[in-house]
Amino acid sequence: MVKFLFPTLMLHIHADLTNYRLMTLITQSSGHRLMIAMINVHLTLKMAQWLDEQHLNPYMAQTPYLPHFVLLTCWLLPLMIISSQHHMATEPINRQRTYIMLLTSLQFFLILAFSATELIMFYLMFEATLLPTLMIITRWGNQAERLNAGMYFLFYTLASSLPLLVALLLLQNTTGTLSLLTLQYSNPLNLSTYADKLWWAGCLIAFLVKMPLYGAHLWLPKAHVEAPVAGSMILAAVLLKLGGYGMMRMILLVLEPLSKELSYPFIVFALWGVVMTGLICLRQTDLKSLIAYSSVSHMGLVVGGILVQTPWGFAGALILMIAHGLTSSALFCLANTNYERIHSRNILLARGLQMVLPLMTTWWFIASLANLALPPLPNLMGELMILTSLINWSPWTLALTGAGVLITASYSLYMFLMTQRGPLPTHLIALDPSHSREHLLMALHLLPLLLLIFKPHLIWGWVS
Amino acid sequence: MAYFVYLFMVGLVLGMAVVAVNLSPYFAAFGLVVVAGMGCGVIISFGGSFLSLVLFLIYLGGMLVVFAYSAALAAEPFPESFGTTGAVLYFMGLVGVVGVFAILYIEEGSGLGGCSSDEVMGMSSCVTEYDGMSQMYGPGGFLLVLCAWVLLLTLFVVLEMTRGSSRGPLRSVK
Amino acid sequence: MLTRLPRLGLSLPRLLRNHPVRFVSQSKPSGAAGVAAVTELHPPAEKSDHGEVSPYVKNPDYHGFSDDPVVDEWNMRVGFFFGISVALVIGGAFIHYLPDHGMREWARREAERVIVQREQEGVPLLSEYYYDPNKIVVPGSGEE
Amino acid sequence: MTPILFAFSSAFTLGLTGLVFHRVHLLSALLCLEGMMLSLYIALSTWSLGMGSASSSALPLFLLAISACEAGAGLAILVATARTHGTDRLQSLNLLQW
Amino acid sequence: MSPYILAILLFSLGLGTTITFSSTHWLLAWVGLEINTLAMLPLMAQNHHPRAVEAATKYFLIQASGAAVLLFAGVINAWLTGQWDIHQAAHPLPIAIITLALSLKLGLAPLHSWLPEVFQGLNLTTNLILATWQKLAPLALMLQIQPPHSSLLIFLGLMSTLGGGWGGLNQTQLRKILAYSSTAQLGWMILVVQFSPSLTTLAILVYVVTTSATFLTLKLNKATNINMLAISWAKAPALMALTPLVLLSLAGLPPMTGFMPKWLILQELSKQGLPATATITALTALLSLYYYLRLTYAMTLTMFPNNITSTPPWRLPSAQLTLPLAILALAAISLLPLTPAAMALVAL
Repeated sequence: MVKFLFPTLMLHIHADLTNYRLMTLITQSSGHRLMIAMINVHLTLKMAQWLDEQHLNPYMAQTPYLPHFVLLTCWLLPLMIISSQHHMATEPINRQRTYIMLLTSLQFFLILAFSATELIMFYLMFEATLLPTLMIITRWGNQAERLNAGMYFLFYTLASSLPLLVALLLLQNTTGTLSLLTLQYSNPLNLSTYADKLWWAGCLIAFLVKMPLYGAHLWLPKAHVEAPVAGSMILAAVLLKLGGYGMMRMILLVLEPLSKELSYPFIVFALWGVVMTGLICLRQTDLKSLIAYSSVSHMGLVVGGILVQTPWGFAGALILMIAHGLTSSALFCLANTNYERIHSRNILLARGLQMVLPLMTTWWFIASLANLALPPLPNLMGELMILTSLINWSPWTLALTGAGVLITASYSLYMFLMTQRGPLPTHLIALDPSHSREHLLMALHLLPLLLLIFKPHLIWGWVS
Repeated sequence: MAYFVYLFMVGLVLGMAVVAVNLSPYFAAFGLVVVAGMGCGVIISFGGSFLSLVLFLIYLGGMLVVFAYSAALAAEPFPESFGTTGAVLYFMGLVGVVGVFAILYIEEGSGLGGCSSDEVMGMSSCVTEYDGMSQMYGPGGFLLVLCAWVLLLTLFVVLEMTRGSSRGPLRSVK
Repeated sequence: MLTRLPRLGLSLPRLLRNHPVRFVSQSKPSGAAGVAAVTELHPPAEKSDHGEVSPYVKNPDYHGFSDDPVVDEWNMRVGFFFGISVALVIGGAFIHYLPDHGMREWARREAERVIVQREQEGVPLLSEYYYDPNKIVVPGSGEE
Repeated sequence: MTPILFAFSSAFTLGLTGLVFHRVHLLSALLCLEGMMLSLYIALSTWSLGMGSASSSALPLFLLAISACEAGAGLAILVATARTHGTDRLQSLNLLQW
Repeated sequence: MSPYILAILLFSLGLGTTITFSSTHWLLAWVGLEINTLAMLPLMAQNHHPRAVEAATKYFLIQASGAAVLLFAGVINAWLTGQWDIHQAAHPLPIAIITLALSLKLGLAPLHSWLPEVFQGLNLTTNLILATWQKLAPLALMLQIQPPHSSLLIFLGLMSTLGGGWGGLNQTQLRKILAYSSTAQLGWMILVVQFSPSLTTLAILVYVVTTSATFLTLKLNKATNINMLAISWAKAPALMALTPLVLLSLAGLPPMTGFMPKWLILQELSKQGLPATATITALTALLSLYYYLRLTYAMTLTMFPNNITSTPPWRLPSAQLTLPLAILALAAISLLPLTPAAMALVAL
């Protein structure tokens, strides 16, 4: 574990001490990060091979499905730095340093959150990620509405997660431990009263809001729209997954006896949200908002997959989370390339870009197809497994999920066609061509997604 | 004898009610004089001759001079007195509430208080009182020094609060 | 939510009306209002507002990393080297040639071996019990 | 409840009532405070006399000294308020509400 | 103010609190509180500004009547039980009166409405003393009494966290906001005082550290309302990068020190079988968080346009002492990992 924590901490020092002569600070730190990611790949595989107690200590550990999230985090953070390059280029060097330190501390907290085996430790780090994210949104966002978005983000998350803290403390009183390693050997809880049901909800709602579940999702489009590109990327790619990860942990270990009936309304809500947010996407004109709502829609499927609690549901949720992490992050980067050229998020103002940025259209094409889950891509694997387990749960879900898949395809194609195809509006003639940096960024997002087609069991978790 | 004690106690409460009805400060000061006098009587009836002497001398002799002075500071052309109906009603209300509580809560035949009225007049309590006064200079010396320090502190506090020649003399603006 | 219903009532006639496909004024622009229309032709000179000068003017091979051409070039190389060559190519090859990721092949071999063994012994492939019931020590029902 | 306990309790409570519901003069508020201290003095004296406790019979004197200090500080505040606000009316003490 | 008088006043301030700390007799505790109040008055009114004098007047009336009620309860207790000992006060009626009197002195809701007004009239240094040192003596008494039933303290605590949060929502005056924040924080301490006094001690320690850092930051900026915070970037840029962390530590957000007492208090409450109280308290902390967040927005997270004359102050060396601020700010941000040590420190 220290293998990535220590280099991450070193990056703080790195960012502070570097005087940049030949390489910009940003490239150096992203190179540093890629090295961390490589260490992580190495360690991930090692963990998966020798999953034994050697690598567990009382507070931090890696579990079969954990390394994927840490890997995703470590992979995306350098990409965030690369993508912010244009955004940060005009800032003085000290602010660039602050920014990189902020992202570094975010990575630090995220790694700790994903690798905590003590639930309170997990909670602490879950909350600790709020702070850097809040600062990324409200300090480095662009519009004045970012302040409001930061409030929404912080208050939705905190209002739902403070009951979680109390619920965890209650659990500690009952079982005497919050360590995930020993909790699985404790006696099953006798949950029968009304208060126990509230406790169950308290344990889960924090993650459901973080995911976000439809109904508690209003903070997400605001935060996505107002955040700078790095904030949107990390939100969509990793922070939402923190909710899914937490749900998997909680529901498997402690919530088992009650989950069978109590999760019905949440599954229904999640699937309803898939359809509703998809419909919202169909009539969005704001590019980032569209991608944000599409995240809500995909996360609804993930919630459904986790809450039915079958191995296939879990595996599907895991696959979909990883694949969606890469896809939505890529889409936000693409939206940002548009934004840097046109200075607007509006789709109506940025149409027909295939004429001016033909190579970028390829990336748009791949990303849109990944978003709509085209067959060989891991997105499809995840969706199929979730859909299958949901049909197994109740065949009627097919109506919602089927409609959801159809609508997802429609808005993904709508987004692609609106932005790329058609005649070029006449006000868009003096655009910069796409930079190598942006191509690198898109390649680093989408090539892993494509490579995963060939070795999908890397992200399959339990099912092999 | 016991009737006097009850009379003192009733006077104590009535005097305090006068203080509480928020008339002009002169009346409140007058009420306070009544309370102090009645308090002296109550303490004497419990056998505390020295304590009541202290109360009489220090309170009536020292404190109320200062209050009279300050009442002059707060002088007003149309002082609120018992002539106003509101004050009378307020006074009656307060006294009435206290009376109701007295009827409800004072137990029958409980005597005066801490000990029976026969013992009150006895010699023992007087002895303890003078013992206590002399203990003040012995074991209670720390408290005595502390009180002296507080008095000194108050001197500085008063000086600091009222300091400043530039802000004019003591005055009252109408 | 309910407060929005009246607004819907106001906008309903508009929604039902059969309006043209594009929301663009077809009339000739008249005065200042017409200039602001979306599809109006802006001269390219106006495009370079926001205080930005295209870096391609100075450096035609601009990669998007830095204004200085040398730094720009180096950064591009470093980025591509670490990102593509090291992480994706070497990392991908490393993962691909790792023996038995997740011990799946081993598990498969073990499972087949067990199946063959059970078939030879004639016992059903899957036992009803997860643990062997003979090995479970049940505390006696009687005295201590 | 014995009569003396009731007497000084009700005297104290009356003083507190006067202080709490006071809306006119700062000086009257100070007098109410003084009345409260006075009833506490009586309570302390009668307690120590009634208990026959020698060591606590000097306590009323300390109480009186400290309450005199308090009254002195209160009067100083009265003077300071009269200087800054021009009156001792409590209604004029409204600068801090915004 | 003459330095000698200042020394005497500060000494008496310390003396009063110390006497209250070390006394076992109600009268002596009362004497300590009175000395505290007396010594505080000239410090509050030191520049004889009408607002300062008014604040001193209000403070005096509130503190003197609170102390009188406290002593009255002590006398009643003596009459009823024959005891003057603080630890052995056993009768429920005097204990309830004492609790209310102390909460008046501390500024707990619903007896808190004097606190914002008094804060508003003072300068930030005096406010700092008022918000930290002056809370210690009443809180020490609060720690020593054993309340007969828990509902009064829980009511006071919940009302304080709620009222402290609610009152600050619509404020633009920093001093009033900090007064409401003080009420809210004290509510947390009062909630747990009957279950675990050592947690109350821990909470007041952390509160003193975080709120001192906040006051010193504001003092460095010479800011008394939110608008004046807008130019703080130009005065101390590095400090302003840390300030949101300090403020959110005051709010009790997890990775900072301020989370430590909240976490332990919630744990204690849930251990005592009060999960609903714990949840409500935790959620009322969000109200306070809102105004801390607003301060953060005004100070750090937005860059206000500055005119040319207001931009250079950060180049000038500050005449104020910044070392205490640096230490306190660091302590306010980063002491969470030392939770076990802090618990050992305050274990009673």
